[in-house]
Amino acid sequence: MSASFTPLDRDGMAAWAAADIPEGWVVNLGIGIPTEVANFIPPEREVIIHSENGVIGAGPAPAPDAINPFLVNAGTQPITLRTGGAYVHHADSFAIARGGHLDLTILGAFEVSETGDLANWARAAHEPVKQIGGAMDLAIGAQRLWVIMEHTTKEGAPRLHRRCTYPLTAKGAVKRVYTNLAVLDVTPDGFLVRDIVPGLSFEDLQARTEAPLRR
Amino acid sequence: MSASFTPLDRDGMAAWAAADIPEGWVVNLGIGIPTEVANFIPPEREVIIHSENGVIGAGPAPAPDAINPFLVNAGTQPITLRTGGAYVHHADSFAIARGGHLDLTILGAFEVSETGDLANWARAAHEPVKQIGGAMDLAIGAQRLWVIMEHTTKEGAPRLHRRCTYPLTAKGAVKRVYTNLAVLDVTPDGFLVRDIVPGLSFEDLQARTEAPLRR
Amino acid sequence: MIDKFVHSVAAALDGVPDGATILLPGFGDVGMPTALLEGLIAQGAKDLVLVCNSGGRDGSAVARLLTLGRVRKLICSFVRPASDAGRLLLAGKLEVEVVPQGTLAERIRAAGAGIPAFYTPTAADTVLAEGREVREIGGRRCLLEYPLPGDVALIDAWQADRWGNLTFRETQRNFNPIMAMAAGLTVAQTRHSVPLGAIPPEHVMTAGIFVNRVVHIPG
Amino acid sequence: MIDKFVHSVAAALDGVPDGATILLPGFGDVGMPTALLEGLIAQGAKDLVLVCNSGGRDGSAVARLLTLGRVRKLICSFVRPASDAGRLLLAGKLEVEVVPQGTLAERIRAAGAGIPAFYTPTAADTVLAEGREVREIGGRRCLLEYPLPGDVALIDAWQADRWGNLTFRETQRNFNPIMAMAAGLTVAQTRHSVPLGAIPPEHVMTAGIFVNRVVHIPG
Repeated sequence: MSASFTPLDRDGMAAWAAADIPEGWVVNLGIGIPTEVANFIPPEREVIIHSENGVIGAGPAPAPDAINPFLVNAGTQPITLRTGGAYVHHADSFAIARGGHLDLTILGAFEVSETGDLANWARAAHEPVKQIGGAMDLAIGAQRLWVIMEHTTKEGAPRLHRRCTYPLTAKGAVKRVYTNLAVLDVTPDGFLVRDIVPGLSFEDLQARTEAPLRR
Repeated sequence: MSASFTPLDRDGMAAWAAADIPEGWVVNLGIGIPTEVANFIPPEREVIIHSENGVIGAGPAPAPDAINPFLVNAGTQPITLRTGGAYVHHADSFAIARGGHLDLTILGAFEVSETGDLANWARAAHEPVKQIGGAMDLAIGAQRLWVIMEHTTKEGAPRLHRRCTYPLTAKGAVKRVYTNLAVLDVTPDGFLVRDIVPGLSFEDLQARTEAPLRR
Repeated sequence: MIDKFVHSVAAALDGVPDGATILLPGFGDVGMPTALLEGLIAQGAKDLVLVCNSGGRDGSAVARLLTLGRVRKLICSFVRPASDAGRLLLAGKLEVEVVPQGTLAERIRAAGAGIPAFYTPTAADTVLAEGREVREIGGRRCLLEYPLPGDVALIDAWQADRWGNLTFRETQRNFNPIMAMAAGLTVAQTRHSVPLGAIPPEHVMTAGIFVNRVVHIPG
Repeated sequence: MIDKFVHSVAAALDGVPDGATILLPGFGDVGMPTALLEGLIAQGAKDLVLVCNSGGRDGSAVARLLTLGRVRKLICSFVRPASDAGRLLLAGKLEVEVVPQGTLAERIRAAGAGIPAFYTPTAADTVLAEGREVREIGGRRCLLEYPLPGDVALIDAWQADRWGNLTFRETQRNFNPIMAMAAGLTVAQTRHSVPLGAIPPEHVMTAGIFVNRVVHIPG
């Protein structure tokens, strides 16, 4: 029976998360799938997208003939600014993140633990070449941190763990995970399954997850 | 012979200090006589006056019919802004002071010690009602701190001491003192007399000073 | 649609509880949200902690809030002995914490910026350092200082739009931008209500994300 | 008359010594002072410490400065393994200190603001905390961080006047204002040279008091 479900694609995961973002929230979207969440928020629902290079109120990508080379997001992609948006410098921008002014941050991850630990910047503890960027600041500062990631690795290994095996980005920070198979809340009692793709049973989801799941 | 000199008045002290401020310096002027120093800097000599309530480039007082109620200095007196001036918020304004961006701060004082200690905010160590304001931040942050004050109290007691008797504003911060009788540098060897009002002898100045003087 | 405008000072201050810490900007009267402060007097919250540059001159709205006995503790950079604040303090009716003005500003900034503590050389060699943690950094004695967050910030703006983006005029700015970032509930009064987009994005001085409610108090 | 304009990039960079710490803003290419960076390559200073958000993409001016062997140490928030910076690091030819981006920005801000040290929760529970001073504040583990001042800051402005007042466009701003405040010698390139007073005083983004030299690099 486990063959009868379809994992979500990138758009599906982004749309799943986007549906849960209410109007008025201030949201930082990490590089990758999280950035695509913005595409699934209807423009009439006013959500304020923060980008850590100093943008408050990022809008969609510009038309190819309307690119402004002075206006990029944290992935250095050309963007637009929504009416009502503003610019700040880098210290003020991270004051927003660290100071708790983001209602929500969504990041990608390699692994998430049942206690909300996030591992998303390195696959070995002492890699000499470190790609940290702003993830650690964003992870510790937001009112709530959601993760979007594939439920398992390409090889099928689980990424939702009792304890992360990769070096941490932040401890106890993740509140919810959107995978291509399920939506899970991180609770004091571990992962709680909130939603699951049609056709996939709870038991089959558990089989793809190292940490114990609750429902 | 000691009767043949004339102590400087407030304007005289302010003018004495003003003559020593070169073009291009960024200067904070404390409340009282220091504020009046600005009146003796010729407008063509571009000196940038900082006021800790967020003014960079304060200009002279406005005409009575041209007062802008939104524009005051740190003494809450109406001022103007020089062409080229700018406004910042309070944290940025004190970043200027504490961060070493002022070439010069001039403050009033009760006492100055031969090691450059400044006492200008209280006459007793544990006065419950404290009038501190921004003096401590200004005193520790400036590239150089000058003081303008009467050489003695109204009762004739000296104010230039070996050690301050009043509680300190800052330690080892004062570089120069302009009094109504003399200009003195604070050096590693104590007070060095740089200038003295006409008709007053070094010995008579020493007689009005608790700390030993050099010349 | 995000719309932070409320229609009255009373609505702007709805829910301010007894015991709240209130961040109140202003340098003299400049940049002080007088209508909101009068509203707070009318609203009735008591046992307040008030963070404000000074204890205020007699007859001011700040002095009135103090003499009404509504403030338990005042945190400020100076108090005039010959003022209501000074007299209340000497009578043992008001707790006062006096903080150097730059440290006051930086502690408020730290609250908004998520900095749990910082060191500063300001006041390290003074009586204010007695009993405090002092650390020598780079050969200089420094005091450890903690953030000063508010439950409520009352803000005085020149322009505001429906997202709560604000501008300030000249020295009206003073403590307003840093206090707006440092409170759980940030309430602004504005001289002018402008359409969204009327403030150029480079010229927003306090972004709407820091502002919860706006009330329009025309000149 | 104060006039901070100099007539060439060479004059702007005159006297930058070997061993200098260089603050270099920019996020990708946006807000990076490319003409000054090319000028620094030509000027010849070596044994530099470079503070910059990232190690740069191959072919960039940053990567060129690195591959020329002119940088002893790079302080940044990330390095791509498949980049000149990454390869130099792995070959032992470049010392790299990787700092979380918000901490990097705050350390630069602290240098300009005269804050001798501060605590932050960022990275306190990560391998970056190994061997570092950790303090629990308000129930949260925090790292002690020190300022990151520069000997020289290279700044990319949109407009400048003869006092050195600057504006930036959109996300060109990024690290520019905080780096301009954090260096002993701050040198700006500007797209537009404007008369004193042309920038409204409320809209100055970096005040001229932080800027030592300006060179006009039209479009």
